[in-house]
Amino acid sequence: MNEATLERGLNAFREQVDAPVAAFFSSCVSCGLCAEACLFYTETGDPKYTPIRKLEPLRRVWEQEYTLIGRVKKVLGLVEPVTDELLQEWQELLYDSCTMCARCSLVCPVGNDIAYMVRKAREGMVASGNSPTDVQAAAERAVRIGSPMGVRYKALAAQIQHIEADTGLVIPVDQVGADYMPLLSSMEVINFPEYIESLARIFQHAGLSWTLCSDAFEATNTGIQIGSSDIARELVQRIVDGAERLQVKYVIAPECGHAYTSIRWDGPDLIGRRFPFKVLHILELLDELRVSGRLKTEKPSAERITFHDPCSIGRKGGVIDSPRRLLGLVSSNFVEMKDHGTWNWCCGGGGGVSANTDAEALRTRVFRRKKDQIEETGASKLITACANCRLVIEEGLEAYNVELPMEGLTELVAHHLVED
Amino acid sequence: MNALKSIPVLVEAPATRDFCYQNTLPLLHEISHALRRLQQEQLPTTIDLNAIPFGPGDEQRLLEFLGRGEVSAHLEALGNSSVWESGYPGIWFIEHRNESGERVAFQMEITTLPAILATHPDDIAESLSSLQKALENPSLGHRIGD
Amino acid sequence: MNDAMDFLLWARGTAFDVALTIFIIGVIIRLFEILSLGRPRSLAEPKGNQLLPGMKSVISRTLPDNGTFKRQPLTVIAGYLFHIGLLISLLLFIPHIELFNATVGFGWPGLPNPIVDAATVIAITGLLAALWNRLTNPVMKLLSDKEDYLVWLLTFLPLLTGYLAYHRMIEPYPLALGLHILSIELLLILFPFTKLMHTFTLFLARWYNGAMSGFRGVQS
Amino acid sequence: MDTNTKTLGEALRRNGVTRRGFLKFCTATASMMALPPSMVPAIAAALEQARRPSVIWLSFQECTGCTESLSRSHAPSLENLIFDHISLDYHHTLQVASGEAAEAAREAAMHANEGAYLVVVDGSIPLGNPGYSTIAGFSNLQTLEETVAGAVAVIAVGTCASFGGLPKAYPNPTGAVSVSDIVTDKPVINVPGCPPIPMVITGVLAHYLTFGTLPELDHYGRPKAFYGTSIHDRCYRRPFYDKGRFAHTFDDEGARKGWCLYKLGCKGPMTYNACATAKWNQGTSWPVESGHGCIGCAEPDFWDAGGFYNALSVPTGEISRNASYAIAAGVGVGAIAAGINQRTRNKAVRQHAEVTIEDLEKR
Repeated sequence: MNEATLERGLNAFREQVDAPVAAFFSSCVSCGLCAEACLFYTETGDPKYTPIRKLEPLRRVWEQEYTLIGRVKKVLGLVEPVTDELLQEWQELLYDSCTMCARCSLVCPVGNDIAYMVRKAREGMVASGNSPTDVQAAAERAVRIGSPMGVRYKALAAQIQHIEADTGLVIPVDQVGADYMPLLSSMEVINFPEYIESLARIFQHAGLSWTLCSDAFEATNTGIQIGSSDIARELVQRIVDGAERLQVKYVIAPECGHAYTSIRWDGPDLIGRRFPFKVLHILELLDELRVSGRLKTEKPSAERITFHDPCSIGRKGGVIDSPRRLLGLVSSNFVEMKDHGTWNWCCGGGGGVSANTDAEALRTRVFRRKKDQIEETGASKLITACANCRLVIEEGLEAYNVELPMEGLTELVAHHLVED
Repeated sequence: MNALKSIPVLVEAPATRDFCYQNTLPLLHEISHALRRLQQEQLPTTIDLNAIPFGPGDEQRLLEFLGRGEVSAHLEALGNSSVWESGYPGIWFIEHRNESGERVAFQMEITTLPAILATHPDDIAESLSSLQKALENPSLGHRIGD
Repeated sequence: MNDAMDFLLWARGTAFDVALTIFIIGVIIRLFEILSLGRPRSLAEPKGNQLLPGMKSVISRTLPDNGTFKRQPLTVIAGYLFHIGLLISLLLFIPHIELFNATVGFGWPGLPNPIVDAATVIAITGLLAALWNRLTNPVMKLLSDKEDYLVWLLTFLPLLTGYLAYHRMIEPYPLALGLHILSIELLLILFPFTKLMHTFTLFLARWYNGAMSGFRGVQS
Repeated sequence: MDTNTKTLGEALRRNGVTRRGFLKFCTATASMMALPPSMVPAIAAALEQARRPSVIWLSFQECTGCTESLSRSHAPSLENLIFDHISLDYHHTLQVASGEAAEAAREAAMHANEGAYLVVVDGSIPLGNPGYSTIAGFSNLQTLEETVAGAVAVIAVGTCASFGGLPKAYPNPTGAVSVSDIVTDKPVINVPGCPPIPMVITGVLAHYLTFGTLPELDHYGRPKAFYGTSIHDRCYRRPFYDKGRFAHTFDDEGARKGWCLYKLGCKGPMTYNACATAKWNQGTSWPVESGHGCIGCAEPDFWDAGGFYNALSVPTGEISRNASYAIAAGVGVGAIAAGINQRTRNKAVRQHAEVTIEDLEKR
């Protein structure tokens, strides 16, 4: 059996350095502007949270292993090595205080994609045994049980039964040859079953053939969050196997940020081949249905609502216009937050932070920015498209004693459907 | 070799009165400041024109610009010298030449009367005594210093 | 008696040759080091093009976003003052253009000296402001290591000596000019091995960032 | 010897010079010394009391161009008045005496004016082999050291005497050095130029004659009155430089219009001399006005300063050739560096041990 060691960590760092990483580190002039884009700095004022600084271990490996001058300096003893102590100290910076929201990647004047490098740095942290124990446990549950929250298919089946009984909708499972295979996040199974109901309602309304997959319903990927491609690959493989078994044309990512990243962008690279199916986010699918006229909705409501862009879907996933067009379909009083779309501020719980109890106090502290942003809009309801954002925001608002109902965009659309 | 011939060995003064690139314009401004000083504080100014980096034609343009006024004086001492007031009263030119006609100094004085024209008090005293001697003995002639 | 002239001749001759050679070899090594590491092609289905957004980012990152500007106006303004002043005085001063002409075989029109002089003052002011910022801004203070200060000095010296030489504030002039040239040679020699490399690599960095975003259909 | 005790004022009056004539003389002297007109009264007062000094002129490794320059002012002039008033006791180009008589005149002057005479030197002094240049059987070094011993000051006229000049140019076969390399215990005034402007030579003598002191000198021992400003700063073409208007060849439009000659190698910006105002040939013109850039002849090592026609900012080496070698070398070494990097990473990829949930936690 393997063991997490410093040497394995260093080797992982070495593996992760590619041309963009080398170009990024070569270009940084320590201007510190990335700090101004980072929730964890702006809300605490502590310079240790400056994004580029979180990459010091990776930077050292790059400098010492991949530059001539670094190698010379290393021989002369002029550089500081990457040690166990350094990695232990940096665990907080790379996990507790970074949601990989990539806002810093957007402001860097020299163009450094810092979030890209944080994701890579986490590979080395995992391999050297410096990842948060809570996230480790979630990964263990994901691999052993099938879901980071320990949800088995039995639980989902029970929810399906409930919904079918309550609403008379049909939720197909394991139907070979269906067109669409939606994925869920365990949070939706446990906390927000209305999402499943909404899915059923929309698919029925649009007259599409769809199916859930009993051994590949979980969309979340703890491997991506903790930063291990090996674990991420195993989890993606399950979905690909399930989709191929059911021969679906489309796999639909749920309202979950990193799930979209893992299946849409990282998936093919993780398993080393292209998918025989297409991957769409549920909002992309809904927008396509809207365009093709298959969504018939009632008159837009006048309730003042605002929308929180999940980082992985918006800034990092390019799903920015679809939700707005859908919001226009159902609301005549939609207000944007001051910084929205590409420039949205993270809820503070992405990138595994919400699963990490070490980060809880800090996460609540930095949530203030999101809270202020929401309050500024004066909206009476907050819409989002990520179950994780939704949970984090609900907890955050509660901590700040703000009462504000929330809803997923898919549910909102489902509620506005009219049957003729 | 045609190209070589076309190189002007001496850059000819442009025919225009364009002061823009040369040192004449700033000099004229300096002169006008000096004139104001003379008017308001009775302070004369002397400018050594040899120390001004004139380009080709600059001096000519300056002289043409200022013109000649109503006073000219001729001086014979260690060669000829000319003193004249420009067209702008109070601006004087003093040009000293040596015995062989080479210019040894060229100055501009912004003053009521150039110092060199005024008679020195010692010369007046000597003049008086010489005149008296001459009156006593008219055959002695009239020149000082002889 | 002739030390200053000997020094200038050395700076313009041997020292310049050595510095330029180290600079060129060093920069090429650095670029090879970076590019040799490659970037795996993604197997995911692209949502957008890479080339155009990449190019766009190369240009658009020159402008700060509104939020950053409001939060750190000094960093942004000092950066602009310095970079614009430097580019003008480096690339549009006639003696410099003549040097490029002799090195690369072509030149371009320059600017009148008073403008270049003003640009130099702006660049120097920008650099001093940047240093003050680096010493007082808590984020920059924490981020900065010896190299950051070295790079600052290496950039500051040519501007300062150039200014002093142009205004004859060091005597004799050959010493002033020699010091100016020597300070540039120092800069050239250390350029490939310090953050000064960002002059070249930022184009790579911006392109990668823009291209990776463009691939996912996001504007960067 | 009578003239030695007479002041200039007395001498002038004896020659029938009037007060206006004297004032004119003082004005011309101020102009020649590049002093402001406000100095004229002080000059007049000083000249009244000035006494005639003895001057010994030594010529070493030189081309006689400096003497030629000085004697260009051949017509009776104010310069002549000054030379009338100094006692040029030894100058082997100009003096009538020759051979032993000439050397005797030098020794007599040195003896009679011990501690008070001026030594003017043109030419450099060879140290490589004393035989390269001798006068009356003595090496230049011997003559110089012996003559300077009793002098009050030395005026090094011309670039050879001031800085070594052409003889010292690479590879300096005679081991030529400047006067100030040898004379370190006496004031040395350098009047460089190849040749120096005649007015500058006489201006320095006039200063010593007038005030009995040495003029204020710059870093290179040159009188600041003449060498205080660069050719560039006093050049009438300077506005073209500032506006970026240049001649690119000697026969283009810019050359015809009299634009700046910087790009044709003008050394004006680094050359300190009075050419732009004193001009040459009785104020007729000067090199830049005639269409040729300054070659920097009043500066040390001007022969070796990178070519007369190369712009000042251009390095002296063969940059393009060196750059192409450097590029070739860079590609070579860069390829090796790239290979090392790829090997390092490939090795890391090969050594990758799969991360499983069993080994997430460090044990």
